[in-house]
This record gives sequence, C-alpha cells and structure tokens, in this order.
Amino acid sequence: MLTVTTITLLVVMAMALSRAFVGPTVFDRILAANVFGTKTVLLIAVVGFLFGRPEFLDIALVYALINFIGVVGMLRLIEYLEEDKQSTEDGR
Amino acid sequence: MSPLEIISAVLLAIGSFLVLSGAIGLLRFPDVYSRMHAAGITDTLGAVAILLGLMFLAGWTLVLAKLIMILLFLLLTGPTASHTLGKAAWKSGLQPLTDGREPAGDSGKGAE
Amino acid sequence: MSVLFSHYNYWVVIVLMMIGFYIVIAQGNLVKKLIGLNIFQTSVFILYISAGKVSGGTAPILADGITLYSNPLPHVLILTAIVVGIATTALGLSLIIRIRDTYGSVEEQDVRAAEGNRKQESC
Amino acid sequence: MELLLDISLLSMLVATAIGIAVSRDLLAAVMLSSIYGLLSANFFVTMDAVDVAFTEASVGAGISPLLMFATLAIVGRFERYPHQRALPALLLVVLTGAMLILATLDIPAFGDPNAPAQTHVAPRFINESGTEIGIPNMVTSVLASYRGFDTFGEVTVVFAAVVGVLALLGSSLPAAGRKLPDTLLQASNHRILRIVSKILVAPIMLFALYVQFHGDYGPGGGFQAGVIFAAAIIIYTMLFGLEAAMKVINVTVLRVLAAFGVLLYGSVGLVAMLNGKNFLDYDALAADPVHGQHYGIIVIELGVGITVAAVMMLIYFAFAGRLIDRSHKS
Repeated sequence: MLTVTTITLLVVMAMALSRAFVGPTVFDRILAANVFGTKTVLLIAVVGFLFGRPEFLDIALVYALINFIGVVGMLRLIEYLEEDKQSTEDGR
Repeated sequence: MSPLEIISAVLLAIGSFLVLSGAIGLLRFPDVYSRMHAAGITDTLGAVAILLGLMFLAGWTLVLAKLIMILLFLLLTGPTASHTLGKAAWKSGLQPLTDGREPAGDSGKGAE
Repeated sequence: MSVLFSHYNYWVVIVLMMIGFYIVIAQGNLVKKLIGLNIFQTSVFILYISAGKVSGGTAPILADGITLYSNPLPHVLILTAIVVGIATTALGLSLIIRIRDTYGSVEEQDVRAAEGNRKQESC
Repeated sequence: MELLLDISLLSMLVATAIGIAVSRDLLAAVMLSSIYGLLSANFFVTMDAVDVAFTEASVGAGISPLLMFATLAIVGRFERYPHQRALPALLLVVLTGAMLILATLDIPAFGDPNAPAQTHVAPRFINESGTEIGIPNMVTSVLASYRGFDTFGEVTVVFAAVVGVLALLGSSLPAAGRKLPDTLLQASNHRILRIVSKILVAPIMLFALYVQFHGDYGPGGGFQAGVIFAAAIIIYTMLFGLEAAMKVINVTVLRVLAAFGVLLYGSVGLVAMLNGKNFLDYDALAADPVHGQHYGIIVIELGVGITVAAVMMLIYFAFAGRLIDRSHKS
C-alpha cells in the first residue's frame, strides 16, 4: 500500500506542477504551489516508511512550515503589487 | 497482515483516492474558485488520512509523536492558507465563473 | 539501457546546468539571471549528492543493524554550500536593488544603454 | 522503487527548470523556483542526504524565494524585453552540454560502491567516527569536527555576505523609535492569518531549538536551526510589520550576535590551541577526548546557529526596510 501511495503522490505532484505551469492567474499558481508543498510533506513521510527509516520526519515538518511561509510570502507580495498598481498606474 | 496493518492500508487507500481526486479537480475545473474548492478540501482530508495510516504503522514511538505534530501543523496551516488565498483572489477583483458555457481556464484573465 | 539507468542522474545534472547557463547568457533581466544561477548551483549540488549515494545504503546516521551507509562527505560539502549560496543570493539581490536605484531598470539592455550615454557625456 | 522515485523527481526538476526558463512573468518564475527547491530537497531525501534535504528545504524553498519576492516587489514583476540572443545561446548551450554528456560516460556508474569517491576518505569517517567522536550523525561529526576548519570558513563567508548586504541596503534600515509608514506591512485585514501565525511562532522557535540540539543524533544542526529560527521571526515581520518585529528584536543586538557567533566558533579553536593541541581540535577541551569532542561540537554548532539566525534576520529586515522606503516614496 505504501508503494501505491507513493506513486499516487508522484502523479499528483506532476499534476499540480502542470497547473503551476499553465496558470492562468497568479492565484492558480499559488494554489498549485501550496498543493505541491503538502504533497511533498506526505511524500517524505511515506518514503521514510517505505525505505524503513522513518525517524527523519523532522524534514517533513520543516517542509510543512516552509510551505506555509512561502504561501504567506507570495500573498503579501501580490498585495504589494496590487497596491502599486492602484497608486501609480504608469508604473510599468 | 495484522489488523493494524489492514487499518493502515485502508486509510492510505482513502488518502490516496482523496488526494488524487483533488488533483484531478485542480487540473480540470474551470476557474480559480472551483479549483480552490477541489484542492483545499481534499488537501487537508487526504493528508489527515495518509498521516493517520502512517501512525498505525509507527506504533508507540517518537515517530508517532512527530506524525502527530505534522498532522496538527497541517490542520492549522492548510485551511488558513486556502482561506487567505480565496480572500486574496476575491479582493483582487477576480469573479467566480457562474456561466458554465465559457471556455475553461481563461476566466480569470481580466484580473491579472 | 544499463548506461541510461546508471548515468541518468549525471545527464539530468548536465541538462539542468545547461538550462541555468542558458538563462544566464540569453535573458536580460537581472533577477532572472540570478534565478538561472540558482538552477546552475542546484545542479552542482545534485551532482555531488548523486556521487555520494551508495546503492543499498541508507542515510549516514549510525543505527543498530545497519552496515551500509551513503558517503557523508559530499553531504557536508553541499550543506555548507547551500547556506553560502543563500548568502550570495541575498548579496546579488541587494546589488540588483542598487542597480535599479541607479539606472531605473533591472534589464541588462537598459543598464548598458545608460552606461553608454554616460560615457559619451564624459568624453 | 528507489529508481522510479529518482527518475520521476529528476524529470519533474527538468520540467520545472524549463518552465522557469520560458516564463517571462518573474513572479511565476520565482514561484516555480520555490517548487524547484522543494523538489530538489525531495530528491536529496531519496539520495539519503537527509541533512542536505533539511537545509535545502528551509533555504532553497523557503528563504531564497522570500528574498526574491521582496526584490520583485521593489523592481517590478515582468521582464521588459523578449529574450535576446536566443539562437546562438541555445547553440552554445547544446554544444557544451553534448561535450559534458560525453565526459560523463567515464564517470563510474551511479550508486557504485567501488567508485573512487566511496573508497578513499569516506570509509574512515563511516567506520571511526562512532568511536572517535561518539555521536551517531556522521554528517555532524564531519561538519563540526573533521572538517571544522572548513565550516569556520563558511560561517565567515556568511558573515561577510551580510556585511555586504548591509553596506548596500543597510542605510534604509530605519533607526529604532522612528515612526514607520508601514500600514501595508501590517496586514491588519488578515485576521485569521495573523492569529494562526501568532499561534505558530512559538512552536516554530521551539522546533528550531530542537533541531539545534538534536543535530548530533538526527538530521539537523546549527545551519538549519538558524534558518528555522529566522523563519519564525520573518513570518512575524510579514504579518505584523517591521516596526513590531524590531521592537521584539533589536537590530543592533542582531548585528552584535552575527559577529558573536563567528567569534564563539573561533574562540573554541583558540581554547584548543591554548591547551596545547591544534586549532579546533576538541580533544583538548576535556580530560576524555570523546567528551571534549562533544563539548566542542555543541559550542560551535551554537555559534553557527547564532550567526546564521542573526544573518538571515538582518538580511530580511534590510529588504523589508527597502520595501517600506519604496512605498513611502510613491
């Protein structure tokens, strides 16, 4: 079952990646990146059990943390850029 | 197979199914909000199912504690991220697709 | 076929390295160049880590009942390289911000044009 | 299974890199580079390099995209010109790549236990470090003890980089007590995000301390712990504003701490010299050499952690200060 789950997660990662390529809006990309990050956390956890050394779950925890920080950072940046667009329309 | 392994296998199967269905939704749904709906819900529930499945494999060890910590963390951050994302998309003026006949995928173009 | 499986990692490393190289030489935006440099850098990391892998080995953390470990030396080299890499990336990004302050643009073309104008004026 | 994971992760890496290369929207490129960092960290886990994966996850997928986002907010989101010199560059790249691929045919096969890389220094580390250093994590013993001098150099480089960043951007870092116009930086309209982050900040710091002191036994150590600790402060800064963060953490203290970590590292070496051994030979620190190694590794990892955490926070504060400056001007 672990093998099946690993393969499923790999497939899901590939699908999320293609959504990140296609877009079309920036929110699609963020959503895809978020999904991708969660799947990475799960993959690390499952692979740890699959290879028989599950004590490295600290890494999965870091992934979860970094994923959250990344999403928050992206959203804040978009807010800055929107603010920019409103205050100076001739910016670009 | 011991009963614990069977429970874990069932949970892993449920988790895999949820995760996969969420990804299909992410790929196939027509606009940002419906994609968010597909991904946001299955993301958290699928993660919970898979991590629970792993917990039954881990037994009473430090690994179990770490799995619980990951689970708590995902339960806190996953819905928060989805909520914030939806809010940001709404605030940026992106309209949800209400008419099913528009071509898929291009609905959000105007807001970028 | 066996050559494919035994050298696949190295080929991917080269492909990644070349993509990074391409971004650095062909694309004018300085932020993009820095991203390209990061891709290049990561490809080197992957090369080192691949070279340290022993098939059938596990992570180099001593545990009972395990005899075959992967090589810890490349891990150490790359671990420190990653942290130094972020430090240099930060330095590069702050240079980009200063270039933007001075020239009003982060495109290589604009910067070169502005630089050319300045030289003509001083002549 | 290992092979399948390996190949699929690497293929996704290549796809992501190509996506970055063709994208003209820099925001998308940086987002993809964050995914790229996660993917390569994932690959490192399958290659048994857990410590490297730890570092790459927190640095390559976390801090580096954050800094790039901050830069993009300052310099703008789109590339202005289409890609130039594409054809000659492509030709050059393909040529170089082909030559390099020819060269790889001489490299020993992947995973070969008899490759030169596996037979020279590594066996000594693997066989002896358990008795000589006495800690299970070989990466930590090689990093902090066998190659301690090298790591000292790296920490100095990190410190030098922050000096450079501060020299370039530091003037925009506002003095403490000055009223900052950073209403935008405070994200006051994200109530749920703010509450959840507030709950998370303390556990993240605790986790950083765990990583710092557990680095002898599992993946972790000063470099990773420093970055994670800084990440907690950075998320606080992102949601509550630079002013609030600088009330918590004084920038002057941070500057002193960044230097203090390097000095702590170096002074361990000096103490070893004063006890009549070589620089950074921790055997001299206690009567029992193995205990000495333990003390030495704990202290220098602490030095590394302090420096890295302070440096990451300083760099982020410098970038955030620049952001405020810019929004103030416009």
